[in-house]
Amino acid sequence: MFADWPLLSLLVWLPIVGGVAVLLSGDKGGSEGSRRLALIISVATFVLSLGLYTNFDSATSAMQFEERFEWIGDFNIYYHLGVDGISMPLIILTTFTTILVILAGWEVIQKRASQYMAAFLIMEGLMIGVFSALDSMFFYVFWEAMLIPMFVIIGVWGGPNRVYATIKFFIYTFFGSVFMLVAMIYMYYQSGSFAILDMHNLNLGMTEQTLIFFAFLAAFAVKVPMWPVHTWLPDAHVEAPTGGSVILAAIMLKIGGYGFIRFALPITPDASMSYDWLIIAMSLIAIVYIGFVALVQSDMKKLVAYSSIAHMGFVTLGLFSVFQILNNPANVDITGAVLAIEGAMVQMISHGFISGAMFLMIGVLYDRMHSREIADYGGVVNTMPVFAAFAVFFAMSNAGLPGTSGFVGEFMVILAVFKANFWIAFLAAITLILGAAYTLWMVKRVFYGEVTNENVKALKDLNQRELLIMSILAVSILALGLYPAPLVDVMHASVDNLLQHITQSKLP
Amino acid sequence: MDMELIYLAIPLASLFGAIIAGFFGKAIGRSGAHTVTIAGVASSFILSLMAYNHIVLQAGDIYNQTVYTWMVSDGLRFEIGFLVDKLTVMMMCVVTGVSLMVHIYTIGYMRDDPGYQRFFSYISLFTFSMLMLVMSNNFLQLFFGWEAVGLVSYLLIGFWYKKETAIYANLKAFLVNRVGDFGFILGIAAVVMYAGSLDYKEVFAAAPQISNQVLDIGFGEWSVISVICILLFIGAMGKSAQVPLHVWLPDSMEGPTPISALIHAATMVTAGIFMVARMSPLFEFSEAALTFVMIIGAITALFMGLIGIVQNDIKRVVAYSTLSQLGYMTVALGVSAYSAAVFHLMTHAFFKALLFLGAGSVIIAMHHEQDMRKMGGLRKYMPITWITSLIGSLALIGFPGFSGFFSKDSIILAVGASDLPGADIVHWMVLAGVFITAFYSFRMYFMVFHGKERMDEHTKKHLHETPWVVTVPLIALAIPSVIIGWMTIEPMLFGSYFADAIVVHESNNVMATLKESFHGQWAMVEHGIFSLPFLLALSGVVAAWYIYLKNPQIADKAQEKFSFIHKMLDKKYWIDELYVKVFSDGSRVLGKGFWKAGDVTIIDGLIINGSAKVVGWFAGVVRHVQTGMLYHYAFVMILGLVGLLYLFANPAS
Amino acid sequence: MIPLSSYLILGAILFSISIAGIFINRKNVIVLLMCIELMLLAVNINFIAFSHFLGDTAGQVFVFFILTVAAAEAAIGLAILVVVFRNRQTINVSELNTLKG
Amino acid sequence: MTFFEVVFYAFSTLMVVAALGVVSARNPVHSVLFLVLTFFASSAIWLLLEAEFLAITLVLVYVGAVMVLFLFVVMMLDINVTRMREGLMRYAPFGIAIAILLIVQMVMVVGPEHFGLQAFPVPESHAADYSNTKELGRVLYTDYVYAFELASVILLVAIVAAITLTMRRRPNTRYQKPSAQMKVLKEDRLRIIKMKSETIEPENKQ
Amino acid sequence: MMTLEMLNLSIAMPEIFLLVLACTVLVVDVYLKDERRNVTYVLSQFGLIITLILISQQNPQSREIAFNGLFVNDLLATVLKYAVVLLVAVVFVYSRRYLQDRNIFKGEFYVLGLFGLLGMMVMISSNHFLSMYLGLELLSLSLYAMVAFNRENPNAAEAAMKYFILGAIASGMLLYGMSMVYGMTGSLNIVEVAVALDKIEGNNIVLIFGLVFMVIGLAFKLGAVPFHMWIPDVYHGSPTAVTSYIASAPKVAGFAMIIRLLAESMGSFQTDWQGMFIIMAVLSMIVGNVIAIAQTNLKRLLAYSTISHVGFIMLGLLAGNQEGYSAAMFYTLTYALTSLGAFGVIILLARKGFEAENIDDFKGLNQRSPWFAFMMLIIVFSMAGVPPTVGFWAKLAVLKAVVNIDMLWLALVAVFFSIIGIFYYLRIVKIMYFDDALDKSDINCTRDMQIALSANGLSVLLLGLYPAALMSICIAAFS
Repeated sequence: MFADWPLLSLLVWLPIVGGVAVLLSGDKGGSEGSRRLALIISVATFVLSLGLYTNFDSATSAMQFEERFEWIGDFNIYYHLGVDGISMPLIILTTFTTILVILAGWEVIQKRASQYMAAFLIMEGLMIGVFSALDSMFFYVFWEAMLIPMFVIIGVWGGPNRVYATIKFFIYTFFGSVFMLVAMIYMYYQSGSFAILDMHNLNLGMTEQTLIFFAFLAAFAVKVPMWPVHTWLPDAHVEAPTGGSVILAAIMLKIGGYGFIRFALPITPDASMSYDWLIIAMSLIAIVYIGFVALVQSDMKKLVAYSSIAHMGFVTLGLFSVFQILNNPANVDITGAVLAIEGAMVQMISHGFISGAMFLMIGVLYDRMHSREIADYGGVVNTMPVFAAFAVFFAMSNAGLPGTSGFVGEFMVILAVFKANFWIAFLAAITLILGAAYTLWMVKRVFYGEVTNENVKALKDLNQRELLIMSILAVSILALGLYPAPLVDVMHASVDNLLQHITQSKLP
Repeated sequence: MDMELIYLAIPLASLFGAIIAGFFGKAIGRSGAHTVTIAGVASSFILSLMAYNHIVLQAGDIYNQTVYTWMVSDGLRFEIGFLVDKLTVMMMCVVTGVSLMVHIYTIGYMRDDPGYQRFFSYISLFTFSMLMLVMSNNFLQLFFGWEAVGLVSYLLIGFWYKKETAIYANLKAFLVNRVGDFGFILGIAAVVMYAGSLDYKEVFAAAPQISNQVLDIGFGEWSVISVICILLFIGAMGKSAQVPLHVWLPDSMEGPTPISALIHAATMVTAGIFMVARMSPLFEFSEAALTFVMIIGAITALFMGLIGIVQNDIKRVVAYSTLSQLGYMTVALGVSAYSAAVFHLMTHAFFKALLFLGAGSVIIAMHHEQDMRKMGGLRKYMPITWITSLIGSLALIGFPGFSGFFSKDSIILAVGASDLPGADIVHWMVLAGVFITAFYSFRMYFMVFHGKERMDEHTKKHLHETPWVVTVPLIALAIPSVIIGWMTIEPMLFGSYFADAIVVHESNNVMATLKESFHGQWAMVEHGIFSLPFLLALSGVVAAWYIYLKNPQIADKAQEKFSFIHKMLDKKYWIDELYVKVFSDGSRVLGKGFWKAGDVTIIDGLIINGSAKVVGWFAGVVRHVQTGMLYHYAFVMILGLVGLLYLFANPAS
Repeated sequence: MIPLSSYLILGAILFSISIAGIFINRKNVIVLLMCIELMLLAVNINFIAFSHFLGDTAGQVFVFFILTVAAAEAAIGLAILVVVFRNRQTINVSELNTLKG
Repeated sequence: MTFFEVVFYAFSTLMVVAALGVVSARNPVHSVLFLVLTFFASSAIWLLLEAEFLAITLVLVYVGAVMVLFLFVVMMLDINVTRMREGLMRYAPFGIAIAILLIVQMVMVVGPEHFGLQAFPVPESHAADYSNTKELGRVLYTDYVYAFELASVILLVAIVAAITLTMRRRPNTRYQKPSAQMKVLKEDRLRIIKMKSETIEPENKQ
Repeated sequence: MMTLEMLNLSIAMPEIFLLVLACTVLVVDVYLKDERRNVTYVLSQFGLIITLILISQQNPQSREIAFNGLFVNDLLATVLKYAVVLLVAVVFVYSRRYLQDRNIFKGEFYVLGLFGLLGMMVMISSNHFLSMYLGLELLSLSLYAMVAFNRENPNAAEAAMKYFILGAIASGMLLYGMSMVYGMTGSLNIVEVAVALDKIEGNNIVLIFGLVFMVIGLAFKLGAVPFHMWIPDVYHGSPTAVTSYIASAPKVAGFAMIIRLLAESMGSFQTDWQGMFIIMAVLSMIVGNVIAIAQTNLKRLLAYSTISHVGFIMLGLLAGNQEGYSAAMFYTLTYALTSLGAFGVIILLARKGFEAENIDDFKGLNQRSPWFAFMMLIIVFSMAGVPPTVGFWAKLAVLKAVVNIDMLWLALVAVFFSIIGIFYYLRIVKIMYFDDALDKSDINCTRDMQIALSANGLSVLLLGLYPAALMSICIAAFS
C-alpha cells in the first residue's frame, strides 16, 4: 500500500494542515470536535508512516521515498525529502507518540484544547520534517520551527514556573542552532550545495572540520542534551504539560542524536575523531553524574528528566565510541562499530517509548493529585493497583530490564564500548545500578507502602483511555524488548554506509 | 514426541500459567488461579522428567538449538536458544520439582491473602524465568533469565507492599543484585569482545585462544580470561549472595515464606552456582579467578554461618544457613569441584526448601509469629512438621546417609584435595563451618520443637497441625532430602554425568582424586561416621542441646560475656550499616552535591542565569546613554564623525 | 590669487563652529536651528567654490536648491518649535528629555 | 596682497567672528543678528566667486525672509533670555576642543595640499557680459526642471506643515458665516405657534 | 534646445500621478467637512492603487533615464517603489481608526504621507545627487511634520524637535560629503561620478573624507549606531500611526539611497565604506539588541530592535556584491513588512485615550484575540529570525553574503547577538500567550484593518514558506 504516494510529503503536511484545521475548528461549543479531528489526523498519519516501513527496502543505504523540488532556486535550496534506515524508525516513533499525546490530553486539557491539539499536530509535522529533510536548510527550517509550538505548549499549558522554563528552553536551543546555521552556510560555499548528502562528500581541512564540528556540537549537544548544557531539560519537563514532556523526551531529544548521525559524524569525521574523547567524557559524565543527581530529586518529573539525560548519554557514547573501537587493536573479527551505532539508535527509539511512558505515568498521577512531589504520594498501589502494575513495568524498563526495550540499546552500547576501553564500559555500566536505584526508589516511595494521606486514598484507578495508552506503550516496549530484530534490520545498510563515511578521512 | 517441542513447552507452560493468573486473576478466581498455575508448573515438571528420561536415561542427544534470532547486529548474533544437557536437565527437574511443591504449599500458606492470584502468577513467572536461565545456550538469554528472576524476586519480596520493611528489602535486593549484574554485563561484554560471540559453544571453543591474551586496564596487564571470569563471578556473587553482596538475602525473608523457600533457598540463589558450573570451560583457564571464587565462598560459608547462631527469627536462621551453604557450593566451584557444587546445589534445594516450608508451617501455626523465643515444644502439636524439619536439619548438618552428608562431605574432601593457593586454610574454614551449621540448626530445632512452651495462651490454644496442602509438600520434599544423595552421588560426582557439561582441567581435577577413594555409598557413610566433619557436626548438635535445652542460662551468660562478639554477629559485622552509610547515604550526598553545586549553582546560577543577568544589567546601564538630551545625541553623532574621520580619512596615517 | 583651499578651509571652519555650537548650546533650541543654517552655509561655500574653480554651474544650481530647502526647513523647524513651546512653555534643550532610556 | 585677497580675508574674518557670535551670544536676538551678519559676509565672498545671483538671493531671501522669520519667532515666544543662556560657558571648553579637533581633521584634508593652486588653478574671469543669473536661469528651467518642481513641492510641504502645526482654531472664537446669514429664511427665525387664548380666571370665583 | 520629449516623462508617470494625487487630496480636503473626512482617505487609497498600477506598468529592461539624467528607472526602482507604495497604503489602512480616536483624522496626514511617499519614490529613482537630496528632504520634512502631527501631545513635539535637529545635521553632513565628491569629480550625476571615480586611483584621501560625511548622512537615515539616537525617541514619541509609517517605507528608501549613492556612484571605494559599515553594523547589532532587553515600552523596544536589524541590513550591504545587495534588499523589504505588522498590532490594541504601547498592554492577547496574537507571534518570530517566517530567510541571505566574502567572524558576531535578541522577542510572546489579560475588553476594529493586518501577518509567514519569488526579484534587481 502507499507505494507510489508522495508519502513523506503527506507525512509532513498532513499533520500541519490538519493542525491548522483543528486550530480553526476552535473551542466554541466544546472541544470534542477538535479533539476527535486531532485524533483522526494523528492516527491517519501513523497509518501512513507504517507505509514507510512496509515499503522500505532495507537492503540499500540510499535514500528512499525521495522527493525533490526546487524551493528557493537562487539559493540552491531544495524541497528535498527522503529517509534511510536511520531516520525511518524515528519517523514512526514520532507518529506513534503523537497519537498517545493526543489521547493523553483528551480530558486533561480543558483550556484552549483545540490550540493544544493543533500545536502537537503541527509539531508532529515539523518533527517528521526534521527527520526526513535532505536539504540542510530545509532541515534547519523544521529544526527551528519546531521550537515555536513547543515554546507555546510549555508556556501556555505549563506549570507555575513555565515562563522561565520555556524561555530557557528556547534560548538554549536557539543558541546551539545558530552556530550550526553559520557552519551550514560555510559548507554551502565549499560544496556549492545545501544538500546534506553533498556535504557528506565534502573534503574539509582540519581547522574547518574542527570549527564545523563544534558548531554542530553546540546545536546537537543542547538538544540531546549533553552535560553541561542539559539544565534546560529538567526545567522544561517539570513545567511542561504531560504531552509536552512526552514529545520533548520521546522525540525532541532524539533530534540531537539524529543530528550527530546525519551531520557531525559523516561531515567532520576527522574532527569527530580527534574530539571523541570530549564527547565520550561528556557522555560518561551524563551517565554517572546525572545518575547521582537523579537520585536526589524530589520531583518525579525532574527525576525522569534527569534519567532521560543519563539515557541519552548512551546515545552519544555509542556514536562517538566508534573511533576508539575502530582503533583498538585488541578487537577480533567483529569490530563493534556497527554495534555501537545501532545500539545508539535502538537506545533512541526505546528511550522514546520508555520516557514517554514514564511521563505519561507521572501525568496520570498529576492529573489526579496536581502534585509531582514524591513526598505527596505513598501507597498508591493500594488505590490504583492496575496503574501501579504499569508503573512498575515502566520503571523496570527505565532501569533497563532485559525483555524490555530499555535493555536492548544499553546492552548493545555496553558490549560495543567495552571494545573501545574497559573503563568506558565500566562507567557506562554503572547505569545498571544507578538507573535501578533512582527509578525504583521513586517507585518505592510513590507506589508502595501504606497510604499516608487522604488524597492518595481518594485516587481512582485508570480509566479506559489511560488504560489504552498504557497498554499500547507497554506492549510496544515489550515487543521491542523481546524482538528487536525488525527494528535493527532496517538500519544495517544505512549504518554501514555511515561507517564508510566515518572511517574515511575527509581531509583534502 | 518431538523433543524440541517438549523443551519449548517446559518454560512456556509455566509462563502460560503466570499470564493467565496475572491478567485474568479476577476472572478465574482463587481456585482458578492456583489450578492453572499448578497445572502449568506440573506439566513443566512432568515434561522436565521426560527430558531427564530422554537425556540421562535414554542417553539422548544433547539439544543445542536456536529458538529464534533476537537480532543480528554487526555480525553478532543475539539469539534465544536452548541447551539441554545433563546439567540443564537436572536443574530443570530441581526447579520445577521444588516449584511444584511450593505451588501446592502456597494454597495453604497464602489462603487468606488478598493477593492470592498475583502471588501464583509471580511464582509461575519465576519458574519460567528460572527455566529460561538454566536452559539457555547463550549469554544473552542467560542474562535475560538472570534479570528476570531478579525482577520476580523483587516483586515477591515486596509482595506485601504495605510493609515498610518488605519494600525496603525488595529495593535492597534488586540493587545489590544490580551490582552483581554490573559485573556480569561487563563480563559478557568482555566475552563478546574476545570471543566474538554470545553462544556458549563458540565461546567455550574460543577459550583456549582467549587464555593467552592480556588486557591492559590501566594498572598492569591482566589475563583476559581472569578478567572475564571474575566479572562473571561478580554476577554470581550478587545472585548467589556471596560476601560482600550477601546483604540482601537475609532481608529478603520479608517476603512470604513460600518464596523464601523457592527463590531464596532452592533455586534463584543457586543460579550463580549453576552459571559458574556452566562456565567451567572458562574458569578452568584461570587459577586466579578460581582462587578468588574459593576464598569468597569460604568467607561466606564461615562468617554467615556464625551470624546464624545469634538470630532469633526462625526464617532468618534458615536464611543465614542458606548463605553459608551457598558459600560451600562456591568453595566447591573454586576448587574445580563443579560437580560437587551442583550436587550440593541439588540436595540443598530439597532440604532447604523443606526447612523453609517447615518454618513456614510453624509460622502459620503460630499465627505469623517468627520469633523463636516465643516458641518451644511444638513437637506435640505438629508432628509432621516436626519430623520433616528434623529430617531437613539432619540433612543440613550432613548427618551420614542423609543427602546433605554426601554433598557436603564431598565438598570438604574436595577442598582438602585441592592444591590451589590457600586451599588448606579454606579447608579449615569449611570444617569450622560444619560445627557452626550443626550448632545453629539444632539451636533452632530445639528452640522450636522442644523445651518450654513460651508462646502466649491465645496462640497455644489454637495450635494444631497445618492442613494437607502444607504437609504434603513437606513430606514430598522430605523424601528426596533423605534419599537423593544416596541415589545420585555416584553418577553425578564420580560418573560421567557431567562429562559433557563441565570441563575440568587435569591439574585441577580434585574429583578424580576423590573418585579414587570412593567405594560406594555405604562405604562413604561408614567412613563418614568416623570422620572429622561428622564429629564436628555431632558436637555442634550436642552443644546446641546443652546450651539451649538443658541449660538455657548458659546462653545468656555467654551473651553477656562475649557481648562484643554477640553484638558483632547480631549486627552482621555492621556491613549493612556500612553500606547504608557509604553507598546509600554517600550517593545521596554525592547526588545532592552534584545537583546543588554543579547544576544549580555553577551551570544554571553562574553560567546561564548569570549571563542573562549580566546582559540584563548591562542593558540597564547602557540604556542610560540615551539620556534624552538633544546635545548628547548630537555629541554622539559628532563622536561618530570624528571617529570615522580618524579611522578612514586620516592623512597622517 | 586666492586658492580653492582657502574657501574650503573657511567652509570647514564654519562647519566646525556650527557643530560646536550645537554641542555647547544647551538651552535654546532656536540657536540650534541657527547652527544648522550655519552648517548649510558652509556647505554652500564649498559648492560655490568648487563650482567656480571647476567652471561648472551645477554646483551653483545645487546651492540654489539648498537655499530653497533650507528656507522650507527653517519654516518647519520653527513650526515645530512653536508646537513644542505651546506644549511645554519652554524651548530649553535640557528640558526636552521626557523621551529617554 | 591683491584687492581680492583683502576682500576675502576681511570678509572671512568677519564671517568667522560673526559665526562665533551666533553660537556664543547670550541673547537669541543677538544670535539672529550675528547670523545675518554672517550671511552678509558670505554673500560678499560668493561675489568673489562670481556667483552673483546666489549672493543676492542669499541677502534677499535669507536675510530678508528667513531671518526675519527667526526674529519673529524669537520675539513671539518671549523667552526668559538670561536664564536661557546660563551655563553656556561650562561646556564651551569642551565644545571648542571638539571644534578644533574637527577643524584640524578637516583642514588637513581640504588644505592647500589637495586644493592648492597647483591642483585647482584659479579660472579665468568671465567676460563682462556674462550673466550668472541668465546662466542659472537657463539650466534651472531645462536641465534641472525636475529639481525645480521638487523644490516647489518641498515648499508646498513646508507651507502645509507649518499651517497644520501652528494654525489654531480657537474654540471660543466666533466666526461670521455670511453665506449662512444670507440663506436665513424667515421660517428659521420666526416660529408662529397657535395656541388657545388664555384668560385668567379670577382666583376667587365664589 | 530642450523639448518635452527629451524629458522622457512617461517613465516618471507614477511620480507625476502621485504628485497630482497629493495636490488633489490637499485641495479636496479643504472643502470637506470633518465628518466627511473619509473621502480624503478613500481618495488617497484609490490614488495609491492607481499608482501601484502605474508602477506595475513600468517594465524597465535596463536603466532608463529621464529629466536630463536626474531620474532613473530600473528594475530595482520599480520593485522598491512598488514596495513603498504598498507599505504606505497599508499604513493608511492601519492609521485611520487611530487618527479618528485621537481627533487628528485630518487631510494633512494623508497629504503629508503622500508627499513623503513622493519623496521616497524620488529617492529611489534618483540618478543625481540633487534629486537625491531633494527627495530626501521632501521625505524628511513630511516626516518631521507628521511626527508633530498630534499637536496636543508634548512627547510628539519633543520627538519632532529631536528628529528635526538631528535630521538637519545629518543632511548637512551628507551635503558636505556631496560637495567634496563634486569637487573631486566635477559632476553631481551618479553615473558620471562613478565614471570619474573609476579613473581616480584608490585611496584618494579627499574622496574618502567626503565619503565619510556621506556615509554618516546615510547611516543616520537608516539608524545605524552611532547615528541612531533619534530612533528610539522618535518611534516612542510619535503617534503610533506615524511610527508605523517611519518604521516601514522610509527604510526602503534609505536602502535605495545607499545603493544609489554608495554602490552605484562610489562603487570603486567599496573597500573604504565597507570598513565603516563593519564598525557600524557590529555596533548596531550590539547596541540594538542589548538595550532592547531593558525596555518596557514596546515602541521603544521595536525601535532598538530596528537598530539591530539595521546592523543586519548593513551586513548585506558591506558585502558589496550582487549577492550582498540583493540580500540586503530582501532583508529591508521583509523587515519593513514585518515591522509594519508589529506597529499595526499596536495600533489595533490602541483605543480612544489609550495607547497600547507598553509591553504589559499585550498581556493575554491570546485570550482576547487568538488570531491577532498569532499574527504578532509570527511577526515577532520573524524579527527574531526563526523559521519558517521570512525573517529567517532574510538573515540567512545576509549571513550567506557575509560568509561568501570570507568574513565568517562577522557572521558569528551577528548570530551571537541575535541570540541576545531572541530574549526580548520571546518576552513579547510570553506576555501575549502566557500571561493573563489585564484588560479583558474586546478588540474591535474595522474590517479593512483586520484584513490588512491579517494579510500582513500571513504574508510574513507565506514569504517564509516560499521566499523564492521575492528572492529572485531581489537578485534580478541587481543583475
